[in-house]
Amino acid sequence: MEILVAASVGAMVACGVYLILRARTFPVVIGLTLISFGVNIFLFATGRLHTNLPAIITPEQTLYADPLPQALVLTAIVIGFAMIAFVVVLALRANGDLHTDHVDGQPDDGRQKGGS
Amino acid sequence: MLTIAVIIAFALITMAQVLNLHRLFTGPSLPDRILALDNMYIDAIALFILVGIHFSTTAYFEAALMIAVMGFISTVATSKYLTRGDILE
Amino acid sequence: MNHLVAAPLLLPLLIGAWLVLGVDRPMAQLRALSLAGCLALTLITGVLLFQSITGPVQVYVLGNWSPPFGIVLVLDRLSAMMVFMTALLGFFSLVYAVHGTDLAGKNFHALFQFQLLGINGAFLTGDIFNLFVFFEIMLLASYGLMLHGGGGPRIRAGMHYALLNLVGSSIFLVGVGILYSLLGTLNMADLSVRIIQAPEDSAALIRAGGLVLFAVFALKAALLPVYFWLPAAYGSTSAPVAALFAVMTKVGVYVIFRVFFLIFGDHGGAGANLLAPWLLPAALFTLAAGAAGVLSARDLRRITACLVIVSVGTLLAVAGTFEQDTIAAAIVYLPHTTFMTGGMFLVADMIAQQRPDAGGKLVPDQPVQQQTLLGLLFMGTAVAIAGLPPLSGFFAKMMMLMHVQDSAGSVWIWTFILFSGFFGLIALGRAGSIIFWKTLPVKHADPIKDAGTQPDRLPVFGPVYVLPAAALLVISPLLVIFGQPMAQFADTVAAQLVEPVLYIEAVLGHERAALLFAQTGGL
Amino acid sequence: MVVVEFVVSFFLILGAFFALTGSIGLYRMTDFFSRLHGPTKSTTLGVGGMALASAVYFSFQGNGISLHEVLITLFLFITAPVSAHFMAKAARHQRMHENKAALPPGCEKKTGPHV
Amino acid sequence: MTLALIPLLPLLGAFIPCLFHNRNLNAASAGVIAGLSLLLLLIQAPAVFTGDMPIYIRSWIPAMGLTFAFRVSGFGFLFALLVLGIGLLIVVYARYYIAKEDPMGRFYTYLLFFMGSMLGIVLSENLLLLMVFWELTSISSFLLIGFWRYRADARQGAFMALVITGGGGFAMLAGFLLLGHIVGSFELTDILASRQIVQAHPLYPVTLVLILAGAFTKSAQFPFQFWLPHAMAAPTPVSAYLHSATMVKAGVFLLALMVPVLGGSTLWFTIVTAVGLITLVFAAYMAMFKDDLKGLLAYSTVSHLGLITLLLGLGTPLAVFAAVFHIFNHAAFKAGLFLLAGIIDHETGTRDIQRLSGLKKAMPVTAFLTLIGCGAMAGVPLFNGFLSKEMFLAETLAPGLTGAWSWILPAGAVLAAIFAVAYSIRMLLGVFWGNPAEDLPGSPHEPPVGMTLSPAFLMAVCVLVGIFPAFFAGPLVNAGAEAILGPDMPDFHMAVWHGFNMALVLSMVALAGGVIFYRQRQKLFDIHVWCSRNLDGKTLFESLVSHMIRSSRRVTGCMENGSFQRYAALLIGSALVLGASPFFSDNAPFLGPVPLTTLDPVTLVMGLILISAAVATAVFHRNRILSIIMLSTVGLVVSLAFSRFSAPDLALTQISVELVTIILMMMALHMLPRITPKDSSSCRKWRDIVLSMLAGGGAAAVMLAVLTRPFDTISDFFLARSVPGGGGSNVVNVILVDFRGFDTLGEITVLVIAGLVIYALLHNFEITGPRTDALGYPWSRDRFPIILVNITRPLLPLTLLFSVYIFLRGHNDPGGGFIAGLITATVLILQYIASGIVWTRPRFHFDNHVIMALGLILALVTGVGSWVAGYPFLTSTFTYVSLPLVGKFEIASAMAFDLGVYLAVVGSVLLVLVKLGTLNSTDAQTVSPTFLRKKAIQKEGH
Amino acid sequence: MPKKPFLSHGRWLPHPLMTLMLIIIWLLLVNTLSFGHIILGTLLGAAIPWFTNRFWPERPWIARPVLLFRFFFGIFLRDILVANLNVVRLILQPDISQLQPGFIAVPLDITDQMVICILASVISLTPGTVSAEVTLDRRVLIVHGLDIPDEKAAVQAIKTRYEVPLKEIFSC
Ligand code: NA
Ligand code: NA
Repeated sequence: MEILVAASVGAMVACGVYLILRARTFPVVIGLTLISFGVNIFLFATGRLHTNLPAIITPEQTLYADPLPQALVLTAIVIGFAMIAFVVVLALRANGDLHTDHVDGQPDDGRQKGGS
Repeated sequence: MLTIAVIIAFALITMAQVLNLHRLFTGPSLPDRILALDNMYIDAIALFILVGIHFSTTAYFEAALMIAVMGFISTVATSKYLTRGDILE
Repeated sequence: MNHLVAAPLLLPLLIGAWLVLGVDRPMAQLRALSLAGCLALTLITGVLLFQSITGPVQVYVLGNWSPPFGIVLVLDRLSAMMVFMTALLGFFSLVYAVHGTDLAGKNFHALFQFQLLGINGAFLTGDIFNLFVFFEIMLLASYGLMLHGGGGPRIRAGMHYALLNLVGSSIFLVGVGILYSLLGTLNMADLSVRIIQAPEDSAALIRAGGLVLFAVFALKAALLPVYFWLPAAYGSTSAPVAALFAVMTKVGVYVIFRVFFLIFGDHGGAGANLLAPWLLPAALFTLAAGAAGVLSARDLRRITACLVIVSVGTLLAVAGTFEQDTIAAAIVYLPHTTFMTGGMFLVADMIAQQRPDAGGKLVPDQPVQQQTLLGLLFMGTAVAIAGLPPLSGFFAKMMMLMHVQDSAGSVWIWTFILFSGFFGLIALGRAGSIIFWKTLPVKHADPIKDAGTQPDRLPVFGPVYVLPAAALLVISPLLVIFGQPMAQFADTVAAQLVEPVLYIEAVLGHERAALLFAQTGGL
Repeated sequence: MVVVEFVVSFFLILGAFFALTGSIGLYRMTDFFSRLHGPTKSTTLGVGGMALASAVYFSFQGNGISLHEVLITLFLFITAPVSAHFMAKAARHQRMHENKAALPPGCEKKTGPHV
Repeated sequence: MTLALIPLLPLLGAFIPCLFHNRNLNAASAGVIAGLSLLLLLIQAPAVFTGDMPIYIRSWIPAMGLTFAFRVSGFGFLFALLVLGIGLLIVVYARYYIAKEDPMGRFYTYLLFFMGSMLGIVLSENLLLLMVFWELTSISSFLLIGFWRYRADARQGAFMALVITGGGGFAMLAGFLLLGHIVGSFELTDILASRQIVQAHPLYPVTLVLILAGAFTKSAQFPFQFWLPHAMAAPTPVSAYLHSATMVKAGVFLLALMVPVLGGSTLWFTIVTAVGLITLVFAAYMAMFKDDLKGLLAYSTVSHLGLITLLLGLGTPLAVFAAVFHIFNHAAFKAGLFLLAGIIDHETGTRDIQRLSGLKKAMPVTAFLTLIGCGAMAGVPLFNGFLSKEMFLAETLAPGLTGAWSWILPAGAVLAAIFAVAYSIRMLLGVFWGNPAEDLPGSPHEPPVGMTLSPAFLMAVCVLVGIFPAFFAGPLVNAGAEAILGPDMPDFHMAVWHGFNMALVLSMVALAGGVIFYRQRQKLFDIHVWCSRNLDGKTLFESLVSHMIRSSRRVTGCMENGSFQRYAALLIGSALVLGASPFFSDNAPFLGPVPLTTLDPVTLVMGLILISAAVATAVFHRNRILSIIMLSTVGLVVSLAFSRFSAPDLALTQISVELVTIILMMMALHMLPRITPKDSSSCRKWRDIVLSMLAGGGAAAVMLAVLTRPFDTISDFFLARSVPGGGGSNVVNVILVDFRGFDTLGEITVLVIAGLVIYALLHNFEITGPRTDALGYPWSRDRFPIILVNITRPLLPLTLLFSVYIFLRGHNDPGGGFIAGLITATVLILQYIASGIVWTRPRFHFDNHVIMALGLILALVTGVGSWVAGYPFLTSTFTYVSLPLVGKFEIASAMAFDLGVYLAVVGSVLLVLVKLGTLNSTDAQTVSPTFLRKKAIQKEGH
Repeated sequence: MPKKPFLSHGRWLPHPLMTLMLIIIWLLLVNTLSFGHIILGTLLGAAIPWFTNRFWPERPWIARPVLLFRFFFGIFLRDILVANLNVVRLILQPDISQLQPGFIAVPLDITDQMVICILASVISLTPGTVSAEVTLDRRVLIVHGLDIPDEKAAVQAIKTRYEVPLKEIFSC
């Protein structure tokens, strides 16, 4: 199980990073979302993986999943949502003002020589 | 008996999800993919239900209900994106 | 419990929410509310600073859940100093902003208050995840303020700033996750105790978690190689915002201080002296890069932005020696550099406003309207920043050089600091000479051709307009005159920082802190 | 109890089978509109049936009657046709029907597909 | 205190002349201040001449060894006297010199500022304090040189002076700090007594070099000599004051001051002597070719400074004595000469020796005074310059250097002396003798008396000292030298005639040689032009500065190339490197001891779906809508994963957030390009793939390492206290609204801020989407399909009920204010989607700003409410209430807090989405909401 | 002369049917029949429709509830079950190329939009048909059939089996 979760986190992070490194705002936003999914799972799993132990106190249950990372992830999801909403709109605004959706606000890719 | 039934159901739904994924990846059209995703959402309800029965807990009922109530919104929004472009107009 | 400790957070939050509520009220009301809030914040943080100097480390247990379970706010001398600095700088920036900056877009005042909330939260919180939350508040508000007023360059720079910091936020969560997964707690004091008891085989992971966090803090503090967002962002945003932002990189610095002294300090454990091999080189290269930026900048705002980088490099290079006296020197430097770079942003803006064609660019233009006034402000601030006497920069620099003398790498620190000062001197001297001396003949308004257009085009600043920059500048001689109290204060700040037992004792009580005593062999 | 277990098991497997059939339809059919049928009908019914199975199951867990799973079925039945309708609309907007099936006579005089 | 007032009076009073608009008042106020200061200095004279050294010490910043301490040593007294005496003369002179158009008040302000700084240097007892004043002179001289700001040469000269002397100052600061560190004190008294300690210290060479660098730059010693001639762009009184009499002497002052502690070593001797010698000869040589009077004087000054430096380098008591004497003499004659040059310039409009000629008829007094000055400069007997110069020549003959190099000092000295004679003659004859020049800009005549007064006084000093040295200069110079030399003070009697000796011979040789050189000057000029084309220091400096700027621009531009892709790669790379670094030196096994749990097939398949959907998101990224669809698949599976691993709240949250995110993204995508163009080269792509693999691999590895390690957490506390302490059985929710409610408060603040920021970003922003869809078909005309309209309307109450349910049960079961808020917001948004903004907005006419602000305030007020009970912010409370028929139910303050969360979420999500929706919708945008409401109500009526 | 609605609506109870439904749903949601929840459910059932009244100005009313009941259980549920088995057969049959899918245009007699929607939904949920489009003039419902050998018969089946009863139930 742990390997699968780790691999999933890795896949999300890897694909997210790849998208972040694209030259246009939209893939970057998608990449950020993907990364935040991965990171949320990561953070969640720091409380370890528990099957059928939801942290809802009942008389029958004695063991519970770690509720703290869950609370943290909840906060992180919300904050991540706010941030993604912001960048999406920023990307929109940039596209309107700069007439390009290049992350550097440069319509041509003539400057690519610096990086590639 | 129930345990086996749940396992079988799990297996069937999982197979369904795999087929959904296949359609999601192969398309070929966007409506096909939207349809596949929509179906994945509905099958996810089945998974929540099965998890609930399997572990004998009602903790996942809300998640299942949530998809049933709201899952179609993303399908609607995507379809409207395709037909009108402007989702909220 | 002293509720005043929570006030630096609750007050801006309340004022901010109130401003959102009154979003359609007349601007005058919003301004009054915002200014009043800032003023009150300044007074409150002043009282807190006084309390921190005279009293013990204060802990505010939010929700009455005793640490390490609940979230705590911790007011020690460093955090008290930082919140006070923030309030003061914020107040003056706001006074400047109410002259029209706030009209350029929507929601300026609310965002400003939330910005203060975020910064203060980062300074006061004693919980590493809560720190994340406040980072996000601070960042999101800063995106808003940075983009306030819009325009191509601002959007372009803001895009980079925002995107990089979003990546940073994810990395932050990974770091927090690693620490939590191995140490099982989020309270920073508790982390510092638990790290001592951490098993041997987790040491590398814990260290990795700490270093990942460092990458994020380095991003906020603008260290090489992750500072590149800063010059464009600070150089293109509105002046009062840039002035306020002068304290934002210091949040990064503060957090590096806090986390890497408290949790990864030298009191043993798996993460001991974690930053030792990294901080100094990073800081020195930052310093060099910042100095190169200062020299290569083509306008005054950008020079100032690069000076912010220089100041971060300097601070961390000096602090990178991890000794009490050098930290003390860095802490003397901290307010100086924050206020002066902040002030310089305002001065640069006033100058740019009075230059019809060139703005802040370093090319000749007609003389500014208020030569003497702006010249004096510019020169004073420049002298302070370049580290020339008789203003604070000189003394702070002297003190830092003096105290790093016996530390490893002191030769490098000296060389880099002195040369960066030299570069600053060249750049600022050149800038001043071009702006104030190398002037073009005044274009006399042609009464027929430019009837009605020419005369009121360039603003003439009244006393209130000039007040923020002047007041910030006045802080510099005050820091000099009261150099000894300042130095003594800085020393006690550094003492608290380097020897975090008092902090831990205040948060966790004597028993838990005793673990630390045991580890370090008693104090 | 055995009866309950049997009923639950039966409905679960049957529901799951229907759901799978829906996906098979999605997988097998050759054009979009034909694919639409499986998910809209079979899957909806199948999952709705499983929800009912769950209701039965939890009603016999000793905590009293549990019928709230019925709501899942209810909402599914309300929303599934809307989704299907919309996807079909989108597909028709993309002229996906033009090669596959002849337009019904009633539509011929209309211009384009967005009748 | 009076002692401290000597420098402080001019410093603090500097602004006073600026206050007047009357030129006489400007000058008078400056004069009074300088005079007062001089008076205070003279009060110290008796003590100084009796060998005492008054000291004033006040503590300032003991933490760094900085005291506010002044001393009046004999040497300091001599210097202070020069500063104040010549300063007063300059004040008088400048009153006539500075033109009406120039801001005289400012001139005097700068002058006093400089005067105070200079006095500070010579009177400081604390080395750090000295440093303060040292740098102040750099600043004040920058201002004075650039006084005529409209002149390019003034600006350049000022800048160059600032950079060179300021830069030198940084070096000296370093040197001082080292010195203080070695000695353990910054008090001069302590330092001067620590010669052995200092010179034995391994840091001595570094210290010495750094301090010398400071001194040499200030005194324009080779190779820093070039700034001084360009500083001559300053008004002449400034040149006279700063660049001959005082500031440039600060360097030699410091050298002299340091002789007792740093001097006497071979290193000192080698460096200082060599630099002095080179400067002496080179500058004297250069002076011969300067056509500009001030240029000539400037090089001459450099040369004389070299002479003094050379003497101090020799370091013998007599040499030091000669140095002190020459400081005094040079100040007198050179300041006078500058002032005379200023008069010439002022009256004729030019300082060009080539153009000037035969002025002695028109300006006899000036000519006479110049004669004296040139005599002194050339070292002609009976003028003061002769005396010190002869002592100098004598010292060069003293056995300082031995062996093959012994000839070089006297040879250099004589050569320089010859040059000096030559340029002195040239200055005198070239200007005053010969045929009167005719094409001068001005008509030459004697200047106002006030202007002549100052040079006349100085020339009188030259003559008087030249003839009666022991009487007029003896005590002063003795006191000065004794202050440096202490017990080594030579028993030397100043007199014009010391008998016929080698020095006298050399003096004579120099005089004769100078005359010959002057006669043959044309040949020399030719040679000079031929060989010195590229020797211009200014060009070198400027090219150096511009080279520095250019290369830093290159470096900066290279690193900071404005490419986000690079910055992001650097950030991620840095995090990777940092995160990976601990493992290289770690021997512990990477994975921990906790065994892996078994994997079931369903989870495996779902995991594989997740991974492949993630990969598909990246693979299909160029087709953006497709990428969104894949992303939402990932989101769905993530939510399933949360439920699989016992986190129902997270599953719920994930689904609802996912939904809103997708809507938001598609709304934005409508106004963005649909396809991402191919931007990256394949090389770049592979780099990115490698980096992302490393990042993903790193995350996965750490995850695995973490999951296999044992764990001990504070969470047991939450589980134990949730019901009794927090009043809720859903521990996650209790953490959110109670244990860590502050996080949640911050979280909703983030949402509110996002709302504000987005609203601000979209304010006054217009953008239109494409006219056709991706396949080129025109958009469907069915804006609001009836199926959707009619299903969503009855769905609204149902879903609101659902959200109420989710809200109310949150404390005990999965749910809570946040999710409920999202559901509410989403179903409201669904109304907008289905029926349009025009229809919907009037039906939900609350200002979303207000909703979210109210939410925030409610949460805040709930938190503050606990103050009333004397508890800290956010302390929760709950109670069970029993009502008849209804039964027992719980009322918790956390509910109010959660309601705040709910409102904040609803408000911010609606604010954002609706604002985004109105962007592209012209009818909704142009029409006011009130109008829309009316219109909608009308419609309803039909 | 409008017929009397099944449940009359007033100012305080704008949608009594909805109120009833909300109460039922609430009790289903909370899974209890406790008195407290009945009260709470009633409160919510009354408050929410009142609150959202402006969003749902149309007042659908059921003319013949009994017919509705019969339609729902007699036709609708039965068709769903049967149709699904049919669809399963169609989907799983080895040779799907025998299918004759196609569109049919169902001319509508119903004018009430809500009822059109219900019709469309019913069609979608029942035998091999999915309602794909309502024309802009709301006169024709375009339906896709999975296997339609005879278009006319299919149209007729839909009209008689669903449209007519619905028209009666809602009396429009
Ligand atoms: Na729109
Ligand atoms: Na259907």
